Amino acid sequence: MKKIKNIISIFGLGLIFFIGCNSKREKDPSTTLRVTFKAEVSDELNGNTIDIWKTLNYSERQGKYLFDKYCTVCHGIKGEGDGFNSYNLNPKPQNLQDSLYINKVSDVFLNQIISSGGSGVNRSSQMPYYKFLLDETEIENIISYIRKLNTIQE
Amino acid sequence: MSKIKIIYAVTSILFLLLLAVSPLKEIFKDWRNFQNSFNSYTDSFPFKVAKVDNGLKQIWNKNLGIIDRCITCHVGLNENKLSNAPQPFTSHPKIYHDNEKYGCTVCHDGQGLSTKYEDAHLPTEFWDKPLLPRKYIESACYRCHDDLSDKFTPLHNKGKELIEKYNCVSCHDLPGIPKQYTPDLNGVGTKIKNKQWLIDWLKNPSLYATNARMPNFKLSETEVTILSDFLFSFKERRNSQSLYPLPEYYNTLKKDEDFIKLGKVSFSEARCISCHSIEGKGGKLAIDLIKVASKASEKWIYSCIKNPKAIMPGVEMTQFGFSDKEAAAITAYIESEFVDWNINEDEIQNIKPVTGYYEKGIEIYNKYNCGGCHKLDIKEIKENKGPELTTISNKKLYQIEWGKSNLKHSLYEYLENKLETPRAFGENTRMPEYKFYKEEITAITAYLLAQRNNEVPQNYLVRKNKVQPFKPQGVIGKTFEKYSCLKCHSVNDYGGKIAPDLAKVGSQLNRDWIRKYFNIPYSLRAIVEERMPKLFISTEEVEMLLDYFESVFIDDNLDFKLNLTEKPEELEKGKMLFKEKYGCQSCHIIDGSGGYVGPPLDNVGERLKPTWIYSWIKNPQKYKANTIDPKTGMNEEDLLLITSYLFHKRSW
Amino acid sequence: MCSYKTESNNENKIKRRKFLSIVGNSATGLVTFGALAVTIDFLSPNVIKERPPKFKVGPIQNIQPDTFIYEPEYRVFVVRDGNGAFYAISAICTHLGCNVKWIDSNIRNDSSVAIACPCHGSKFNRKGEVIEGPAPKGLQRFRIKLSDDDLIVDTSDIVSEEEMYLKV
Amino acid sequence: MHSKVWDSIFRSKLPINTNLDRSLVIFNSLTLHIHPVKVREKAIKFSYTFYLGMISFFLFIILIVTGVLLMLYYQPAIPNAYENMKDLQYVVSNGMFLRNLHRWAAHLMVISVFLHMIRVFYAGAYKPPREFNWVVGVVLLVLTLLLSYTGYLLPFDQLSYWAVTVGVNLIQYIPVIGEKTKFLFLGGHEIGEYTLVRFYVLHCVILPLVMVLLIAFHFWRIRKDGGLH
Repeated sequence: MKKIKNIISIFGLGLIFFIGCNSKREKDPSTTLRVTFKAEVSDELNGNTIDIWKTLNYSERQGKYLFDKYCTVCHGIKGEGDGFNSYNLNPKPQNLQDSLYINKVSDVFLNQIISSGGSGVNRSSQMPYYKFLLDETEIENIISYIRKLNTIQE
Repeated sequence: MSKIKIIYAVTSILFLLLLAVSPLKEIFKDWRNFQNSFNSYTDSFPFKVAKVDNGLKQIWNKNLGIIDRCITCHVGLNENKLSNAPQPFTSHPKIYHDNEKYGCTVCHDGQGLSTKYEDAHLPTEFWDKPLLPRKYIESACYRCHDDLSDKFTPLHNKGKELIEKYNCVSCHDLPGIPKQYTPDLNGVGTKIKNKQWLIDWLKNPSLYATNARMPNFKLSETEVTILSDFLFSFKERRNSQSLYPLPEYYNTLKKDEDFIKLGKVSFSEARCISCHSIEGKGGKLAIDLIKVASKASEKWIYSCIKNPKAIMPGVEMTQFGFSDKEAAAITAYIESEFVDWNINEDEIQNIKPVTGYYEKGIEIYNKYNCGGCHKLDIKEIKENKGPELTTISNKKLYQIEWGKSNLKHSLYEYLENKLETPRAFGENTRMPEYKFYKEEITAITAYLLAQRNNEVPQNYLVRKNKVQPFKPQGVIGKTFEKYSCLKCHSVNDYGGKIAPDLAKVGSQLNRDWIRKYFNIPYSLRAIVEERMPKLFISTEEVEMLLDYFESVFIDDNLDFKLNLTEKPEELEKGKMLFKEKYGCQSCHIIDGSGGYVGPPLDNVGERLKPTWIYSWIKNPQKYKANTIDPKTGMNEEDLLLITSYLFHKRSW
Repeated sequence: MCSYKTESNNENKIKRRKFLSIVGNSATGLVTFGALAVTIDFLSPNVIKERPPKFKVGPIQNIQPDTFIYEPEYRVFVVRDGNGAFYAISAICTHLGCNVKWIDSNIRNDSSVAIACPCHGSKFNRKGEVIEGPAPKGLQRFRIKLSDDDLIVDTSDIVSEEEMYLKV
Repeated sequence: MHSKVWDSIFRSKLPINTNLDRSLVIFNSLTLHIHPVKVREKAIKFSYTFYLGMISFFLFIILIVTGVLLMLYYQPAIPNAYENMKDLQYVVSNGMFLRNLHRWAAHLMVISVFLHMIRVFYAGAYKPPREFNWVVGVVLLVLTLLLSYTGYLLPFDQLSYWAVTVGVNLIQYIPVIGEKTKFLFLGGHEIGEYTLVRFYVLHCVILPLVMVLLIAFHFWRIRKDGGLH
């Protein structure tokens, strides 16, 4: 019995030694420094309030960039057909947030109207065509963003 | 003896168990789970997806030094049909690079060697580069590319603009960022009208002007007092250049209404608000003028209007050709309008300066590296820069001063927090507070994360030709500088981005039109706020510039003959094409109706040369890379008809 | 271990001791074999830093009929014959592994010598069959596939002559 | 059992019945002859030595076996060394098991050698005629520590880098030869490719070789100095 006691005591001592050596550096859970932003204002740079990194995927983000550049002058930043140039147009630009409209049309139709313009699908020729400026992927990206338009706005 | 046998039996079984642990662990590894569930997941699909054969997979690129095992779990990466599948099976969006060739960590960072979720994605104790968040992915492009357009890296480019705007390079070394103009403080005592303004400004510049670029240094009460005393004592201008004396009749006329009205007219004719804002309305190139009369002395304002470059060396403000009377009238107008009515001047002039303010002032001035932005010609001023940021993205986490903060995970978290609360990392940090918006912080961080040493081999680098600076010599150079043309205009991409590029202007515009335009500048696009100011430029200078445009800013490719028709019925055809077929009128005003996006084309034949009209319609992007005018791809016949139609739109 | 005690007469004790040694011995045996297995498992790498067996040749337009391209890294000829069919043959001589050379640019004829080995003079026709020389058999043929307009050669998949063609 | 092959390997004839046969087995075996033919039971009592020397030796054997296996996956070159560690961790089957076995055995060996020394000290076993074996033992302890230390650099991560930086800078303080020794260890002025190769050779070839020789000598001296009597 004495032997066993010896063994246990030595083993125990060794264990304590090891635990002492190996104690991990303490890690705080991420109680970060981050204080809430004082100016929780709307995105001044982009003119909208959504966090595009959370709500949009890659192709939709690419689409957003292109949409903001080429489409917003007439269709408006939110796609409601109220861009600054829309007041000069007759008929008015399409409201792309109109879910009745947007759910009705197919991707193929949208692709056609963007690439071949309004005249390509027997609508107002005021919508110019972009098939010589944007490539197929870019148009697809724009469409995927348009599809997302009515879901990302409150 | 039996005891030994027991020990023998027990220890050998213990050994067996010990040995069994490792193979068992092998079998139950995460990635095996993922691969199995991928195979069962794809069974539920209507279309066929290739199954994965179990086993570790990796992308190995010897030249880039990359071993990425991400594809062990992200098995559906190149399967286009899986774009809506949950992670880790989602396919990669279409991009310009083949991931089998370049690997994953080249762009995404993270521990490519790892096959465990936590180690591969999250910050761990021994891996400094956790997965880059999606929003910062742009910064990875700059490992190979050196200059990408907004189309590819909008956030990064925005960050660069912000870093330029806030003049970060005055304290931190950053390559390729020009230093912004900041006023030098020689003779600031003669510029500032009252000390209370200086004190308020030093306490918190953004309280005085919301778009002030100067950050809040969070100086203490005493520091502010000392510094204002110190600065107020500089009454001498540099090189003993003194301010222009106000004309004698100013004092008698300054309350006169007609005189003030003259000032107001000149003020609006010169389009001051193209650059200056008034209560936030107007241009963003220069300071807000709303309370300027309470800040600067009359004499200083008058001198500034007369010859800004003489009293503020390096300033980009145009030297208008005002007469003395006009300048004085504008001064009177400013004095009558842009006053801070709340300031009480009597209270403050009585405060006595703190003893020893000069030495203490120098100390504070040096401590916060005020000299980085504001020149002051005394020899005690020393440069006291902050850490250089040239290779900030290469920094290892242990090289960063974390102070008392408990954030030790990743570089981007550090940068975000540093930009937001600069003084949070340790007592001795000097960085002032900028009060950036969240998006601005993200943009700047994205830019900083791109600042790194080249780690990729030479043949992977994509380098763009650097923009050649445009610096004409002689009289032309002096004129360009006098009117600060390159603040708004650019020449072959060198210069400001506000106004059109001038590199081909000689082939683009008619001489007569430019001459008229110098005289009565107006905005071509009605909605653009920042329009060309009236420079009050002399006729000789105009003619000289026009000669220069016609001899230097020329594109030989635009020098060809066009067979334009003049037949009315053909012009009518061109009109129909313009209006009906190509829908140009939705953006351009012609015959009094049309859109505001492009410039009005009513008198376009007067303005533009026919070859330019022709070439522009053929390929707008060739002449202005980021124009939204869509390339129509119209045929030669239509092109000629429309060009003829537009060319005949002129009043003479 | 080295001391010797007079054996106890208690039979139960002997039985128990025997049982214990059987347990101990078998466990030790398992440990030994297990250790061996673990070691062998350890020694066989799960990932290898080698180039993948498949490689992309590029779009089919890159190769005109009756021409070939040589892929030096994999040592493979990708040939398109007069009928427009593609096939891929190895450029490693079956004799002693030298790189064979395409000597005749006119490769229309099936029976003529098209490929020769500079080391020992083996000669092959354009399908890789031996015509002359020390080489014991024809050059290896790899499977060639088409995916998304790209030709892909799989050097781990060696096929017979009938299977080697890819008709487009 | 009695074949020519058997007899050529094991010299003693079976069955073993007499004490002479038993002693012959001991004499004729390389490993067993370290022990005397006859020992008093008291001399091999557990509480007498705690088998600490034997445990250390056993750990050393484990270290050699696992070490050789690890060598098969290790290249002493700068970007590779760390990647190889990661390979062991993530993709080599049982790689982490063997690596941990090597590491823990190394830690345990340092401890057991140290405890062994303490035991010898308290038992007074360093006194004449065993004083020279004590010296050999101390050298073995130093070698054990050196092996541990040189092994520390091989993963080439931040921990090892700084541990070696500190350690080598300690050498610098040796008068006269300090600078030179540091230079020799590092194969340069700072830790680089050469340092890694040098530490690798020390860890895998030179130190183990010396260790094996000294251990053999140490064991032989135990017999000669009259251990286990």
